[in-house]
Amino acid sequence: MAYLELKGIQKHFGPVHTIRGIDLAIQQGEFIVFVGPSGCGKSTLLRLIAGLETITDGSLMLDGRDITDAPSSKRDLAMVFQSYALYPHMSVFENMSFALKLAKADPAVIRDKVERAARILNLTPYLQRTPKELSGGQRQRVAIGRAIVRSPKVFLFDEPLSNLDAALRGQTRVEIARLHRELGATTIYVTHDQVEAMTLADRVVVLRDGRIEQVGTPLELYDKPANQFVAQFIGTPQMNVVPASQVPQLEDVCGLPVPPAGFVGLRPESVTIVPAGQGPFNGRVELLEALGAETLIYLSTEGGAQLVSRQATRTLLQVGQTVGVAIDADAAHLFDAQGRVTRHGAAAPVKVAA
Amino acid sequence: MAYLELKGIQKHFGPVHTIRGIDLAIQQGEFIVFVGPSGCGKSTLLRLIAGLETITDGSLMLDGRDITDAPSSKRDLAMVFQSYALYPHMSVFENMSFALKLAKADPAVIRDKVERAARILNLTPYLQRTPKELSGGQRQRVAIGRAIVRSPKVFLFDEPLSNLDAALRGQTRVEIARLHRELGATTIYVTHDQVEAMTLADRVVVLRDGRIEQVGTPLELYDKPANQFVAQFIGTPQMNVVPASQVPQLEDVCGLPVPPAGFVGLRPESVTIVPAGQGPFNGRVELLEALGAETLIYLSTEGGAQLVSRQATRTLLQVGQTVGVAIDADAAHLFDAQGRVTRHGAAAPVKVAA
Amino acid sequence: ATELVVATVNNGHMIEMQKLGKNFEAANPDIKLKWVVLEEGVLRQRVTTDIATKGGQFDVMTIGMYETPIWGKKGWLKELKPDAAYDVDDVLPAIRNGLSVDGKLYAAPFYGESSMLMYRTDLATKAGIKFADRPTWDQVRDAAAKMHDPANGVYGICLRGKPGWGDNMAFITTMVNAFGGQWFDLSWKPQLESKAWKDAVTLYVDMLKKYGPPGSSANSFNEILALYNEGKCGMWVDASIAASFVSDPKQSKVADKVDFVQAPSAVTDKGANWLWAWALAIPNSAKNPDAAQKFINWATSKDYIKLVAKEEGWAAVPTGTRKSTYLTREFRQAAKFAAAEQRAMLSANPNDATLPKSPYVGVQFAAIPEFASIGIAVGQQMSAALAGKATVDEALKASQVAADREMRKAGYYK
Amino acid sequence: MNRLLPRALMAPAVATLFLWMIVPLAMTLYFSVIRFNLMQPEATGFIGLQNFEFFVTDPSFTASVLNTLWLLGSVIVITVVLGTGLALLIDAPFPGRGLVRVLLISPFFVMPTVNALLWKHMMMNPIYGVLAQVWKFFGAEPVDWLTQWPLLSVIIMISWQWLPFATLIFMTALQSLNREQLEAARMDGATYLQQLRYMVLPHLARSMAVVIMIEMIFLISVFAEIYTTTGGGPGDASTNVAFLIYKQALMSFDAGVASAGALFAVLLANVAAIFLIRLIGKNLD
Amino acid sequence: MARPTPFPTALVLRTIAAWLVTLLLFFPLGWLVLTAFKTEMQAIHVPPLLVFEPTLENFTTVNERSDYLLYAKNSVITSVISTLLGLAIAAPAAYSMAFFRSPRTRDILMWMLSTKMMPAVGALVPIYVLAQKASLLDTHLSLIIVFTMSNLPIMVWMLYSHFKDIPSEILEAARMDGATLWQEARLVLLPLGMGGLASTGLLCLVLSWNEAFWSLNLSSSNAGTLATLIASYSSPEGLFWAKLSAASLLAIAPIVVFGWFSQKQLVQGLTFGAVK
Ligand SMILES: Nc1ncnc2c1ncn2[C@@H]1O[C@H](COP(=O)(O)OP(=O)(O)OP(=O)(O)O)[C@@H](O)[C@H]1O
Ligand SMILES: Nc1ncnc2c1ncn2[C@@H]1O[C@H](COP(=O)(O)OP(=O)(O)OP(=O)(O)O)[C@@H](O)[C@H]1O
Ligand SMILES: [Mg+2]
Ligand SMILES: [Mg+2]
Repeated sequence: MAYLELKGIQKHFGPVHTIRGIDLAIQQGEFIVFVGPSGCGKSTLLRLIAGLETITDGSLMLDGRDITDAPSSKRDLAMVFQSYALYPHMSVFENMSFALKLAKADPAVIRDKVERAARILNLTPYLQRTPKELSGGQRQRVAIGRAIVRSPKVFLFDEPLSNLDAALRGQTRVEIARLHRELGATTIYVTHDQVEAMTLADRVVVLRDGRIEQVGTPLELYDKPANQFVAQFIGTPQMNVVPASQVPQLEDVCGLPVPPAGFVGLRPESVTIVPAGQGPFNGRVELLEALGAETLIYLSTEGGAQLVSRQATRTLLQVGQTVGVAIDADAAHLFDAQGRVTRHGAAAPVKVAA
Repeated sequence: MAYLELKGIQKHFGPVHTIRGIDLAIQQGEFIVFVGPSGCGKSTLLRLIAGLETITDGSLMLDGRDITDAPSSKRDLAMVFQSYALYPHMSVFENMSFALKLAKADPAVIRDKVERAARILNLTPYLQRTPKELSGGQRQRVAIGRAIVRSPKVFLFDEPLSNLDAALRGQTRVEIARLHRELGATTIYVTHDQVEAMTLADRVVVLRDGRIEQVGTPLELYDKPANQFVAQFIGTPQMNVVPASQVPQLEDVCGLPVPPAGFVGLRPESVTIVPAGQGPFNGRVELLEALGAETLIYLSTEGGAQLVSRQATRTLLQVGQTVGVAIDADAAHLFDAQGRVTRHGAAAPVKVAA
Repeated sequence: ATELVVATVNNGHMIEMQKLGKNFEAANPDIKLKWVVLEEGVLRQRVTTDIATKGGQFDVMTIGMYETPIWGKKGWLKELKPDAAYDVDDVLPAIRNGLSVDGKLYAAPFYGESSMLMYRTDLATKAGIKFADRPTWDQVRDAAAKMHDPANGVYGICLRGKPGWGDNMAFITTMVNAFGGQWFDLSWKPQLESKAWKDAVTLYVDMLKKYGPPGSSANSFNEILALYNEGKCGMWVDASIAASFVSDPKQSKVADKVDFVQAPSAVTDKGANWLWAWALAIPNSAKNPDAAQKFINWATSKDYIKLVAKEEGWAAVPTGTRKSTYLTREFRQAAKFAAAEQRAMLSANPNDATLPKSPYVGVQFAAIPEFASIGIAVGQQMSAALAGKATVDEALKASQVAADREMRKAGYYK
Repeated sequence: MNRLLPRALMAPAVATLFLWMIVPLAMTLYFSVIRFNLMQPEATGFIGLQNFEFFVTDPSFTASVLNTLWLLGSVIVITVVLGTGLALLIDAPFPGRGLVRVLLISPFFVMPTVNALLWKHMMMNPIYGVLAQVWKFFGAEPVDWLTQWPLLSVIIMISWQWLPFATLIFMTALQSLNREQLEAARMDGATYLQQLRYMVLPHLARSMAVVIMIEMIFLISVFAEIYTTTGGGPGDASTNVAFLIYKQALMSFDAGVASAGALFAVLLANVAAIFLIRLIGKNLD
Repeated sequence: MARPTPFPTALVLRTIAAWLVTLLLFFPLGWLVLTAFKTEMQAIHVPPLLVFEPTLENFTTVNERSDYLLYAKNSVITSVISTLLGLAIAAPAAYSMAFFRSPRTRDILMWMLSTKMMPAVGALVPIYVLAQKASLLDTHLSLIIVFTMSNLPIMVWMLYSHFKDIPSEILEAARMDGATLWQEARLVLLPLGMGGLASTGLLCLVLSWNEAFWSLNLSSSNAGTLATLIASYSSPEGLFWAKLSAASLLAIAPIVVFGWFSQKQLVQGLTFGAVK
């Protein structure tokens, strides 16, 4: 039986219907990541699980117990709020030790745990400051610290790393993974960061408009999106999805079974630049983005399609230049007019080295 | 002459010395990105420029005028606060139109501009809501909207996209770039996102502990970091920087002039996996991260060095497996014991296609 | 011990009684006194609410001549049965009458007062005025005109103007009485538009407007006392108790320059000066009526008066209750107002206070329950006239309407 | 979240207040339709709406309603406007702020009777009052406040007493104004006045609503000050509904008419409250 | 070297303005204090005396005439208990309304306030009769009940308004940290809502302290508060200002002193930096 079970959860804010029926079963110790566009209901869902909002309809089971109406303080969850929600009148140390103090932990243990968390989060020099004397990222780290000093049944993280620099983010992500391994606590994690979603999740839940679009392991979602929305949402830069009519070459040349009025989905790495005229069709370079290790090339094709190509090298191309566009037809996903997938492209090649 | 000039700016918060002497000259219309670790003083610097904090020492010139003590309202800057600072009693529309209303703009013009900004930011359905009825990302978008409806002399963005999903973030980033092109307003932009920094900036300013570490174009910083800090800060995943002693092969085999007690810096893409024994040295796979399009392989070498390798393919490797590690010695950066660069590696290869 | 709760007014005499209470306690060790001392208006509300709802909070109540006959008739008060030593016949007859119903005494007078005219001898001499023992209002008006000297901060005459049946109406009623008026005729019809009222009120308003101090419509006893003690008033017609204050050098700047005559008359001197007594009574709901009777016997006795005299001197004794007080030589010597006061007290008769026959008891009030609200309503009209917000005719007309309304509601006539 | 919790927390307040309201209300309703004079309790019996009729046909009735509204309106306006100003003035630190705060709120500590006596005698007396002396000092004719401006005088006294209340509440409320919002407004080019208009005042809106409603409730039943100073006069120039009821209840002891008057006052208060809540109610949540 | 700060013109102006207004508003009260130390004759002197030889005579008189301490004790007992009791009942209600949104909140608030719409005089007879039937006349309990009930709506309103300014997420965070309702109230709500609680408490204390109507009518010799003491000094016969001032000063002194000490608490807990 599932550890945490959401059954037909609905939430109305007055006239606004935010969560429109969520069914989800989470196993004990699982690491679940919620992703979805801004405003799709991720935070609301976390808050419902936490018991901070009343559930309009549906029920919530934790460990076999119906907790739909249980008070938050009795649920034994730890949460990192998207807005931090620090205690403004307490120092960082007090913020982080508050839960332990309430649980009547031994002061020495508290001290120990808090100092450990502070070290992990690079907060040691700030333990005596109050929240208003901290930078945005420091505040966010305090919010994380407040959760991770505890050993709750379930962790709820709401975009916990959004305000951290890349290095710290990587480091903290690793710590969260380690914490999860060590405590084995069921974790629900909201993020907009693809890397976090891909690396942390046992399963990723893709939400849209208060409904679940797809649930699966990260690579399942990447390789086998259930529909155009998921396909475009997972992976960055986005998968190119263009009306099949704009790239008739795909059907004509490669013989792909494109559905009528359907769409073709191509990951940026499946689109490569060749000298003009050498690919199945030509395109014009609209924009170049050099990211250091790789380069994104924005193209508009003769058929009117907008495509992004990604290459692991620098380029000498100029905006406005005409280039040939080659496509890895094997990797193309096909969607019908309603956006449902009709064919999954082949996954990225596997390097067999070593 | 520079448009916005910071001369020896210092800031103390009581005993805390946050900004420790910043000299920076920004040209009119430039797009400057501030990056740096959390807590290094980015927001404080923006707030000093905005006139929201008094400058402890140093002076600030805008367009030839000393504005060190000018009130914020007279500086004609627009700012997106890291914490949003929305007006809680106003609807989204009112929040966004406030500045224009104060400037006595024509109501029709206001309506027009706000609606345009709302469209860009996907906020149109929420114009009549108040901030507390919005999701985190929606709030952040309102904060952006509040700034971009104006045409100020200088834009100040403090991590404006941190709470947006990847798709929206990409889209908004493009809009900000377009806005910058169209208005030609000088822009200072704080971000932790490498892609934003690389794609938006004319010049990137790397801060650490209230001091400037390096200023340059994105690729300059990527290719020619002045020191180990910048090298590691720019690029994700981080550049591998290991004590030269842990990879003696570099000096021995490739003949690189490694300084005594120095460090070697290698970008993850310069580290490749080959069958065991075939590279200059072997390593053990510690962790595998499949990000969809690419895979990160965390290795520990025989010499004790921790390396990350990045490859654009999936892998069949297993954690614990021993593999050979090949290194692109040309691309290696070398640092002396103090972290100063002594040799820049070659930049990524250029694809000459088309 | 029995706890005896005594509700009383915070006038000087009662405060003295409170102080001397320990003598009573010493003599009656089984009785302990508890005091509730309140300002007059508040006390009246308190005791009325309590007695009407049979609250039983008080054993002894201090009430006035207005309430006693009303409450006595309703049987709310215990009849007082003082012992022989008390010498009921020593009590001034007018007072005793006012506190009795059908010959039964319902409250024992603690002190009584009348009203008189106080004037400044120095100003009078300067203006060449000599007051008769009972001057007429015309004379008073002329005197006021002569004494009036606002440039030097002296106003010819100070009179009550603050609305209230015990405030401006107490005074105005005596003035109306002197002009031959009355509140109600024998069929209980209000007489407020009669000539007597018009004449009296016209003179009152005229005189105060011309020769009175500013702010008269908010003045009552206290306010005027302050003015008078500061030497701001040439004349003042008010309660005789004032005499002891204005001639007390500790609080008055003009203590040695005051003299007293009877309240002015006009058409008649019947009812020209009022009669009031604060008296002690036992409500029917009292918890300790016997102890209460004991206390009243003590507090209103001759011995009590002597006790005060012994402690504070004869000038400070409660007056206006017993003939014997005025017969005491020491008192006559100590209080230079004694004679004037005694005459005033003797001349007032609550049962026959108006020139035409009246159906009610009381000099400056009519002892019927409805009077309070009528008095208040009329008092307000008078203050409006005084402040110039209405003419005298308008004010009297409105008063007549208000009084008529009340009487009709109470069912005196249809 | 436990759905019962919010109700359980509210229950004691609601239950006790309900009792506190319903019992006197029921009794008052009963008294209002019977003949009931404390001085004549034996004359009783059902008389329908006569008490109401008697109350509303009182010659002072119209004036008293108008005076009540005037008093209500002016004191509320004065205290809210000045209170806001004062709260803003002492919001930022300056030497002696602590003392200033204490002195400013002190008038609220004065009992209403004392307040009235203080103003009547020591301040507004046309002969020896301090104001008269000030007027004289400037060579002006002293104002006879209570006679010439009776209602205004009462308004001044009551405003003096309630101003600290408003100031105190606004003062505390101002402290919770988020500094960053003001900064954002400054960045948007708002001048000090515009910050006041668009940030500070809206932030104070809820407190203002609270102050206005509470003051309304208190002011509609003010009578001690009137009783002590003008006695409702001259004429009915300073009689308000509460004083009219007071006269019926405790000067004429007609509990029946007073009850009718009290019910009328409840009605009046409700009308005022509904009007005000229309005006400011949305600021409450 | 830090840059020299410019001359703080604004600060000087603010200081002067604030002090001017304050002295002006405080003047009547200050005058009362002065008068308390005058003799009755000095009190009504024309022109008013600013310089005089202070006397304690009035205080002596007040003390002789009435048992000041008894009244003060009654005042303290009734107002403190009723304020605490009121806070205890009002705070949960205000908390509930401020942090658990309900469409009926506004109606309940209005209804609560409406219980105060009945003029006190109108309710006098019913309450008096009830108190008498319950043998509560002249007891502390009756006054405490009346004070508590008549202040309750105001307390709820004020606390509601103050609590509303606290971001609910901070309380939610405490709940997530496992705080029970009581811990949440004590450790988070109390420090953050201190200003509101203090000003509400202070105001209600003052209102109870100054309440004259009910204390006059429901108490006599045992439970009378300082407000009833005052009523015995505004005498209709005899001069009274200096004594009245002295009595008033004695009556308000405890509460003013208390106000001075509690004014530091009037600072609302700042929530800056707590939430985005
Ligand atoms: N009011 C203050 N008092 C004391 N120290 C402060 C105050 N405000 C900020 N600081 C400190 O100054 C440093 C710089 O803060 P700042 O907000 O500029 O950082 P930042 O670069 O914006 O960081 P982040 O990326 O986390 O937002 C931080 O270490 C912070 O703790
Ligand atoms: N109190 C409220 N009243 C009305 N609508 C609300 C309220 N709170 C949230 N919403 C709406 O519910 C939707 C879901 O909000 P939620 O905060 O769960 O989004 P989210 O997925 O967390 O978004 P983000 O990534 O931007 O944080 C949003 O469209 C938001 O506008
Ligand atoms: Mg969210
Ligand atoms: Mg920052």
